[in-house]
Amino acid sequence: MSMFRKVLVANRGEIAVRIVRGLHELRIPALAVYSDADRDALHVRMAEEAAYIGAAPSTESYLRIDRIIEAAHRHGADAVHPGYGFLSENAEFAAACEEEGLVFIGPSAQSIKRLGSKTAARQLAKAAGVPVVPGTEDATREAEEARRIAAELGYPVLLKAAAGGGGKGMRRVDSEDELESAIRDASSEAERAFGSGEVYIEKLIVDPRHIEIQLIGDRHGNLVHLGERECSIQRRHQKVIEECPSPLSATRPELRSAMGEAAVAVAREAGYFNAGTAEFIVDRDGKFYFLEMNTRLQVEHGVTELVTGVDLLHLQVLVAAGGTLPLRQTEIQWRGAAIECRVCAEDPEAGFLPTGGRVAQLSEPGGPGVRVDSGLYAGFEVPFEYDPMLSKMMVWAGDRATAIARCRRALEEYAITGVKTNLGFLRHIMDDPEFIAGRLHTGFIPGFLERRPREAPCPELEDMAALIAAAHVRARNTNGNGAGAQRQGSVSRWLANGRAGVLR
Amino acid sequence: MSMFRKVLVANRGEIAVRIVRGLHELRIPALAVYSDADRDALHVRMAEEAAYIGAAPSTESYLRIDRIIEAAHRHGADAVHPGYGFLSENAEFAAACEEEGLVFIGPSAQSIKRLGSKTAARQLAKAAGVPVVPGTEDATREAEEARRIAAELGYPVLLKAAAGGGGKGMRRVDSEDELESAIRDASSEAERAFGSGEVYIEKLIVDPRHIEIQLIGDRHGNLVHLGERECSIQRRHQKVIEECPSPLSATRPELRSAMGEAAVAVAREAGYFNAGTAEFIVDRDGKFYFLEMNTRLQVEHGVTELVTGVDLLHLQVLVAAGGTLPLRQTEIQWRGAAIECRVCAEDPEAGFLPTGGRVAQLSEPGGPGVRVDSGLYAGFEVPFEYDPMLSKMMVWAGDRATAIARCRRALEEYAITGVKTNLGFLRHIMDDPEFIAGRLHTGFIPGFLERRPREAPCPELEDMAALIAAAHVRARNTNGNGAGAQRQGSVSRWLANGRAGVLR
Amino acid sequence: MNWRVVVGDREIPIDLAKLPDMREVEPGVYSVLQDGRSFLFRVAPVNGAVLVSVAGRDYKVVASDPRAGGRHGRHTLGEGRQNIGAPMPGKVIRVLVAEGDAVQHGQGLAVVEAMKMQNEVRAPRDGRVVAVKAKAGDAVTAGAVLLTIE
Amino acid sequence: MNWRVVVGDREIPIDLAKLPDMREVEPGVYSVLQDGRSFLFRVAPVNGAVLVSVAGRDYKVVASDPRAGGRHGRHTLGEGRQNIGAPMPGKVIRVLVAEGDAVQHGQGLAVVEAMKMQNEVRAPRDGRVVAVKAKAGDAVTAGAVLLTIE
Repeated sequence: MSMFRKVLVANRGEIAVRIVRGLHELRIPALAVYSDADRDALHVRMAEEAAYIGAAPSTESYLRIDRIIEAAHRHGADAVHPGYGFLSENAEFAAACEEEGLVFIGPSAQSIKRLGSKTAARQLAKAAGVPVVPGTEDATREAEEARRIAAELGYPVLLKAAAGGGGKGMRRVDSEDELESAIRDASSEAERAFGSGEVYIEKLIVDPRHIEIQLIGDRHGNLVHLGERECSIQRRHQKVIEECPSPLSATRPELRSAMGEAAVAVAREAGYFNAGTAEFIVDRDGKFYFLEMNTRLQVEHGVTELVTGVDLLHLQVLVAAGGTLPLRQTEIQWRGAAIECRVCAEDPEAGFLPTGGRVAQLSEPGGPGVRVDSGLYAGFEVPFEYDPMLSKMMVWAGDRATAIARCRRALEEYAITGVKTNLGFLRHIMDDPEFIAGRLHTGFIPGFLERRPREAPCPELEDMAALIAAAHVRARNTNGNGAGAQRQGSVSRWLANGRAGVLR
Repeated sequence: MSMFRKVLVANRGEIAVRIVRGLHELRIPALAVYSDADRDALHVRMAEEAAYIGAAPSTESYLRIDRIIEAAHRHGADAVHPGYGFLSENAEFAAACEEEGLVFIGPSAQSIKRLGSKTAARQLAKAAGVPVVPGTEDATREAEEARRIAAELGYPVLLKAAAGGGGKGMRRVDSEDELESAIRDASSEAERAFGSGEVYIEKLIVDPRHIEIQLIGDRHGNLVHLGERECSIQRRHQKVIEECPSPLSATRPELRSAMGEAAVAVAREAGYFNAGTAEFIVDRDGKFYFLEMNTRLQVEHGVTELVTGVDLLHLQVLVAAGGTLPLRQTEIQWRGAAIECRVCAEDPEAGFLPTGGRVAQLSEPGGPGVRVDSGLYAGFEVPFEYDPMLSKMMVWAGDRATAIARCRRALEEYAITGVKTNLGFLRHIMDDPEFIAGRLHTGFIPGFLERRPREAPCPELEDMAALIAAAHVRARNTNGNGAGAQRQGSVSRWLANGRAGVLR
Repeated sequence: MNWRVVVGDREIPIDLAKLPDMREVEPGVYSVLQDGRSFLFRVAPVNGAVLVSVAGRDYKVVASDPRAGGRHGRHTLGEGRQNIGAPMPGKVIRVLVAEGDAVQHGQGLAVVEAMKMQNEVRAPRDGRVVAVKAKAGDAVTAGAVLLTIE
Repeated sequence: MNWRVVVGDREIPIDLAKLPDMREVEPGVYSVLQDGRSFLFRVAPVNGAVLVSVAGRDYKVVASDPRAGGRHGRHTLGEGRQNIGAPMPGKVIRVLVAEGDAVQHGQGLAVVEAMKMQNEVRAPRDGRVVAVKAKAGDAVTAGAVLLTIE
């Protein structure tokens, strides 16, 4: 049963915790790695072993291939799980692991390389007969050529930086008049951001859904898909709420197998094994277009686990060890509905700007149908060097309406003080009629921010808050503690003594 | 959608929390009730409203029908959920609710009465053609008659107090020689315990499994079963680990529908609606015998929810409001395996004696496949007036072996200090070969206590524990706090200051 | 003895001799029962005030002990000198102005980076830079003074 | 300055100048990294000592500060007088003996009830009751002295 002697977890935060848990369930000891910012982190405490790999900036720790491989050797690990982000889609890292006799729990370095650039992935998809967004494959510099292509595609079109990501170097062009200056702007922005001003042209899909397909395959050519995830709700080009199944499946049940087969075709073309995700956009008519392949375990893999009952992490380890995939496509079943909320240290009222601070109080939700994958604890100091995601709260229920009600309930239970988070924002989305109706697209959040009702002031709560605050401050002062010190029962004790004296 | 205006939760602890959560998911406000011992309890904080109902002993609070009904009226509640224990199977309470215009979320008072005594339930089962343990229906006093009956049944036989429960007045009799004195002993013990010395004779089923069937029905005659739960692992005649499905289902898949149909037949005979559980014992040959019907939501209902995907609490509320059961027998599907551990304030090394105290630190498990229904928080003082169960930790996985591995992982994460619990005991069971093989019967725990390996001493951990303890005590003393006061980071601060000074 | 308590912009008179049924059930967590209703308040310190969270709402409250002589008095800001703080914990990437510079409302003063995102700190009004307290490369906490304008 | 630390029956010499990489990550919770291995210790007070939990094991530890003059010295029990404590928090239902009674090893001394279960407190050895400190109806905490034998 023990597939590996020891596995190094080359990540931090909630995903490192999730990987350690999965390894423990497989009875495999875990080796955590940590930077200066993470000495006190949960993943370090939960793993059997821990190795220090450098200073807080990820370039000096979680991105240091040499130190991670050195730690693996020093501790006698024989495999590495990269999680997501950091080195997870770095072909050089995967290759280095293989060369050093460490099993990389993910696809081959070659697959990562083949799927690494969007352009290469797009060519693979075309070779596999999978639809892609119409557009140019090569960078366009000549204005004349650009005009011809754009006219062929039909406006609106989208300009994209060839080397890009994160929305930089992107421009929407609605008519030929705007084209030339837009190319100039996009190109110079791309030049500044990525050192390359190459720009290509795509048909713009208006208000698309972002839907992706989860895949897993083994080294023996077996490959299955686990259905779709709806990931349209995004801010700053990052997902914030994901679902399985997509609400679109209710009206277009044929999409799952069509997209699933397309995703498997692309993966097969790339000789893919382990877990991966094919990202698509879907237009208003239900036509889908392949975008790219993410060659790692996705942040939002949990909603697929909840609905299919398949543990993706267990399977990743199994197939990395050379095992045969224990399930066939026909055995995979989808039950009920799952929703994930990414809980982030950010301020939705201030453009989703990252916040920080120390967690003063923490209370995470529980009970039926709730899964929390979290790196939090009371006293946790949010490091400003990394992604602001603190935890993932997932719910499952028999249908989507109940899942939304449960998600709302669980968000109400979730309490984090000391750090500003997006919990309230997430809760308000659960009340939004558009969200409840499942009318989702990548422009959902800007629309939601405009239409969401203002919260009515509540003078009664304000008055009570004033009273509680005064009692709290008085009790803290009376006990001779500073504002920061918190000792249990101080007000209760004070009430039992001081107040009793006043009232009797 | 809102089936009730407000629901009074006539219970405390984890089940009150679970009911409040379910109500919130249905968008129904919850009214908690509390005794003097529970002012600070979680269910009081989580409910929209709370009513004080008396002193700590349950006879003065949670068993006071008058106060509970008065609280419901005062707060404008229109329904009552009784949970389990306390008044949940009290026909008088159900009738009082009905008379006072409150919907009792459970079966009718009449059903409760008809199923309330084991003897009456046994007669109902016989009328429905369901097998019961062979034995007398009437109390046996004449030695001659007893000898004849016992000979007919075949030894060993079991003597049971007619009014009894909890093992009092019970005697195993292996041969005719022992019969007369055993009747005398059992009868006088029953007389002392229950005020009635009536004893009846049953065929003794040696090392049976305790397996039960979950039912739910509506007021319109629809009635389905949700399969079985294995509840053989008991101490002090109380369940401590439950599973769905029973490991027996692997070798005898026909049992589920056979027992399910039997349970439905008994319930139909009693005109039953709402959630209920038919308890059976199953002998070594796989023959099953009906024992009794529990006319309430069971402690262990969660494992059935995890495997069937059905939310029993939601359905209870729906059918109580007159709704039609939204599922047919053929639509119910079982997926994977779930295990529940009852986490109790008790000392397994001292005969499972209840313990107590204040929870100093609390860390509950999370991540994939873990559900915790808990009434705990850091600082919780275990009241000695009530049941010692603190929380229920449930896990789900695709198969039983993985569920056991996950259960072990989650138990390792579960930390409660300040109160002695059975967490370590539960964890050791997960390593037991008999448990892993699924060879369960009601005598499991005595056998386990004998065979379980002694833990080898670990001097290295002992040395480290000594060091940590000394550093902890020194830091607390240096900070001028007593042993009880705990402030974050004291040792860390002390290390940063004092120790740094020593070392440099 | 009445406390001076300011919630947002509103001053609320408080009489601490009249408290509801309230219990500090966990450190800084208060269960309040009032008129049969149950409320859970969480109190956490925030820059010389406390943030009170209840029912999904947050209130920033400045509570001044009458005996302490108004230590937490109302802030006086906006007229004369004004400190410009970091909007989040992070690293100062660039300071865009120098002491003595005249600045206009909305003008960029410094760039702070956190979690891979750069954010420009802008002038809240017209004025002149009288002090620069941060330099490129500094790690700063939220609210740390970067510079002062007047 | 060596501390006197007793774990169970074993006295362990401790040098607090030589500590491993340890961090109090939460109150009373220590993350220790030693030789590349990670340990999590939890420390909670228990009757004049501390209970240290690690890897599913519990150690009762009495740690005496050398400067404090051995306040937490080793218990001396078992020879002369012996206090009989309540085995759990609960209510005293009956006291079965009176002052001056001779008692035998295993004899019932009192009955304590908690959570609906009655438990008999038995004599740990032969002796004589010299003091009865509890009466029926008393609420007692775990370890509270019920009576003394010698």
